[in-house]
Amino acid sequence: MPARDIAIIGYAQTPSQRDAIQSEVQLLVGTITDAVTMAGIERREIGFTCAGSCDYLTGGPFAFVSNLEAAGSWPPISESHVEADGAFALYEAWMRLQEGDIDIALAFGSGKSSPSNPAEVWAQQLDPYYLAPLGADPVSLAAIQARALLDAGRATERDFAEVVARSRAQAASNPNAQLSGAVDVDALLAAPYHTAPLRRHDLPPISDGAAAVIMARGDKARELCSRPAWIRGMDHRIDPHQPGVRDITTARSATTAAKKAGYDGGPLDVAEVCATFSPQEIILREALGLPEGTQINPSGGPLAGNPVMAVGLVRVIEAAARIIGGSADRALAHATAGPLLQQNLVCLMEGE
Amino acid sequence: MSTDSPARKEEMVMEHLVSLTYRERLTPNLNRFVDRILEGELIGHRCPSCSRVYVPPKGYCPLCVVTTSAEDEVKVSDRGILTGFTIITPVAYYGQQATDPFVYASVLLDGASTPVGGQDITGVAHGRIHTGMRVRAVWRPPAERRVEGITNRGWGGLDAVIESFEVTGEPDASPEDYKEHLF
Amino acid sequence: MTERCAVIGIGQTHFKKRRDDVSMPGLLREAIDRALEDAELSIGDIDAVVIGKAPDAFEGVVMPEIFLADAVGATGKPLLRVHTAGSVGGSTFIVGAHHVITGIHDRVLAVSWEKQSEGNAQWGLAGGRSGGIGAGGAFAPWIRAYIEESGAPEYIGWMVAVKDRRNAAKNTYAHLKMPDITLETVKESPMLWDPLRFHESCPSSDGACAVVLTNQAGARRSSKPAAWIDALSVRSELGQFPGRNPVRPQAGVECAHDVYRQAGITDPRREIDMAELYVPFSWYEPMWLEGHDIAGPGEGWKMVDSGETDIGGAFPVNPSGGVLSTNAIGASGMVRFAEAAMQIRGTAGEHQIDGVRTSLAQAYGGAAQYFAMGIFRSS
Amino acid sequence: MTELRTSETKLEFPYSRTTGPVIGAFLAGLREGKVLGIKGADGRTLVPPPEYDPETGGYLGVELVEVGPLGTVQAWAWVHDPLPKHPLDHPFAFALIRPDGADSAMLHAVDAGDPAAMRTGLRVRPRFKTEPTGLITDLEAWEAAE
Repeated sequence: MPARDIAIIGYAQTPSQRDAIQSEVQLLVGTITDAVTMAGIERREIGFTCAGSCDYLTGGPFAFVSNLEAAGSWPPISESHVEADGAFALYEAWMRLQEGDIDIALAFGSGKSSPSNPAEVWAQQLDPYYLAPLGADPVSLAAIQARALLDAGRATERDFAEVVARSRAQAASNPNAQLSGAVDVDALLAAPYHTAPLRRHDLPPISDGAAAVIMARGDKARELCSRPAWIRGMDHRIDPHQPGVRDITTARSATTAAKKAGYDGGPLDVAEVCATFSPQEIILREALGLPEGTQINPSGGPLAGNPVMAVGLVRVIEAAARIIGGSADRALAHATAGPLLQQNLVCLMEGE
Repeated sequence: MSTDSPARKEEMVMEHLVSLTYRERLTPNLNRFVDRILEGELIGHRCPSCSRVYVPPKGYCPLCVVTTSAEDEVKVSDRGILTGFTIITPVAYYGQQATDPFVYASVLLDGASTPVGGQDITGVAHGRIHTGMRVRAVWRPPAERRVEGITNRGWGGLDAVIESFEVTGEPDASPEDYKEHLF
Repeated sequence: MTERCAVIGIGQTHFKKRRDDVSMPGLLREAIDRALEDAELSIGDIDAVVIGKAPDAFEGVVMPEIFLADAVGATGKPLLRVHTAGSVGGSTFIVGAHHVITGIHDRVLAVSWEKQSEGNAQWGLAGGRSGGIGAGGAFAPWIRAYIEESGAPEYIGWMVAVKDRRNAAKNTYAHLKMPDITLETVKESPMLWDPLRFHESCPSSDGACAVVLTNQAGARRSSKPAAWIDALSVRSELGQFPGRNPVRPQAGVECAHDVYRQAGITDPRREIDMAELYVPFSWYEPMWLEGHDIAGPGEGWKMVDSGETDIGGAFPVNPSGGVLSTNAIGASGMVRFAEAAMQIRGTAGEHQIDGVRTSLAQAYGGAAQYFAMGIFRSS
Repeated sequence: MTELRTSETKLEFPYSRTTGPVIGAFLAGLREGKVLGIKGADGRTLVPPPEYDPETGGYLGVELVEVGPLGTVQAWAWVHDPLPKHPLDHPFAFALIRPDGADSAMLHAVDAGDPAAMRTGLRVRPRFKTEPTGLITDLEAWEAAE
């Protein structure tokens, strides 16, 4: 079995913003610096760095190369990049730490959704032969998924609205949230459809943002942090791509990832899940097997702020923050990629 | 099914136009740079930590990883040293407008620590261009300056304000003055 | 607790200007199926998949691994996508190996690909704009600087081009095969990016490369020889900053020193039997020989001149024909690792070098700022 | 505070995709007014036809089978404001449609006119373009068959 004594000891995120005035690199410069400061380390102590971003979101081939400028890349660093959410960069960095030759690793993720139309960008992530030419956008797909959930009798439109109301209410205490505050479920249900059966509030906001996490091994983690968030397990899995060949009312790969990450269905204080559309929280609660009493998305989750390519890593940060802060002993974080929860990552964390 | 008949091959090709538009505000540092070049002036940010001057201003120093702001703004000269170049024979591709061979040079402006790339060099035959030559900006007339091509992604656009850099005829700079700017 | 990692399966597609007979899934599977067959495994035996390619804009699909998941046999498994510009094939190999070395998974498939003919690589390299400098534009000034500093004669670049294209003629999978190419052919080809001529530059290819990686237990079950990984390293640096030496990037120097240290190598020129280096433009062969301290300053071109880097020489470089003969950008780095491993396993066919016990693989990308290197041994 | 300029860039390229024997045959079928599927490893008929089994990754060959022409809506969403890249320029439903004889559903548009006319279980028939272009949109849309 791989070594498991790896913990999160530092993190930072930008506020989730509709239209950030800074460039993506500028967002990262401050964020990485803040994470390094929180961890109480020098940049040169970082033995491995992994970045996550998406060229097509940033708006040009090789766009990710500029992000190196925020990572303190001189003198040269041991570094890699995933074309994925920062949560997958965290996975690669966590794996790299397990080789035992380095003690500290940095993972970060960044993206600005404001310059482009996400409905057009993400339509190009679909199968280029059978789906992309239809212009099938994430909202339409999520609405089909919502309908399937309604048809199966597993949720009602009121359930969707209740997820939104709770998300906004919980986000009120999150200074990084983009959408927050008390909203009335009946008022939400009175709103017109955006793409039926989804209403605008069932969709995430369009967000810009960045996030960074510092991990350390064993005694180094204990030395740097009085209460590290120990990563007990991390795993990610993927399902077939075409929505018509799988049961879209569930997320089979999320179930597998949770099990492989070592989550046994036991009590959790907090779960931060990447439910980008309100019905997906209902699906993920079941797929991940979250027990009653688990506080889900105390940060407000992606419905309160959705900085794509950082949003999954933000889930890890929000879960880890509650362990480091002492308000939680066991927390689960989830990230996703692809249409309709096709790919899922789970990170299980505990206090000492 | 056979895959090698000509008719089948033709059917097997699928044309797919992918077209995405990105609109964004210039960052404040770049917006300020654009304000100044429209007036014929070049500015950069001096890193408060290492004193290197970045042109155009990035809003941070990538070597020290510290942010820079309007307080760090400095004016640099529109004259400088040719630090590297190549002559490009344009390759035809979708959207390519260039047809004739063109110079692609980096110029280290006096007072700057980073060269501006992708510049045309004039006043000298292509065959006589060499690193170390002293050059100066040939500004377009104010009314003809266009800045739409300048983006946060940093892919040039300066050519719509500065037509080219022409050789001044001053003695060449010593390699010591530009050997750290070979990019 | 770490595991040793070995390559037990290698597969490549036939590389061509345009593979008009396959879809993107079909292209990847051609390489994957060959790698699995070589490893005597089926796709169901794989625990995790790592995919690498260069920018998504080359094919116009955002994160294409998401739609390729089923075709690469990743259903129900981990699938990770790497993108480190031109070095990505090497980085992908390395990320795949980490899955095994850490003991997280037993059998990992790493695959890298590019189907450049779907779009246009020059357009992609230009950031989708007009006035792009082309693949060689960024490197030409540095190559010029190398030539000036080292005093190398101009025919050195031509020699590398002739050697690699002739080597490629021995490689079943290579794209450009020119068994009859001469120095004259190269010399008379059009100047593209002064001082680089047409025949000193890489082609644009469609293709994929896959490897199956496993631990000691997995390698024992294989009936064929394994190539053991003795060292892996990645380094990145900024592409532009005052004081940078782009001719001999520090990231490349440190990456090389790191793999030599891990493998216990003190004299790479003597202790390494052959190398697959990422040479998309002829002059990068001597530049990397010096940039990775295989040769001393100004000595790299002399190794070329004396024939030392030929298939029959003391330090053969790119017997496969290299990137100069085959360049599906996303795959090219992994092909270097695969070819260096094949030389250890004795499975390189017509371009096999006799008695290779230690081999070096290298890939670079971006503005010569991303490096991925590995050392293989036969035991 | 200064008003910041807006920059605009376009990332545009006309890709030319080779489709291989299975996808190519499916697209060719659409030109002839046929919807084709393929038998999966477990005997299920999958539409649109993948080259490799979505569950096992196994190679499925190149023999396609005709399905439909009628199909059934499995799930749907009403698009009130179509985007320029959507297949129809007036409100429509994106839906998962299982053609008769198929065991999986395909994503496509249903030109139903009004959301009140849509329901899960609706029987639909394909409407093909008169001038095919070689894309999935040669099947222009599905429409109610009741």
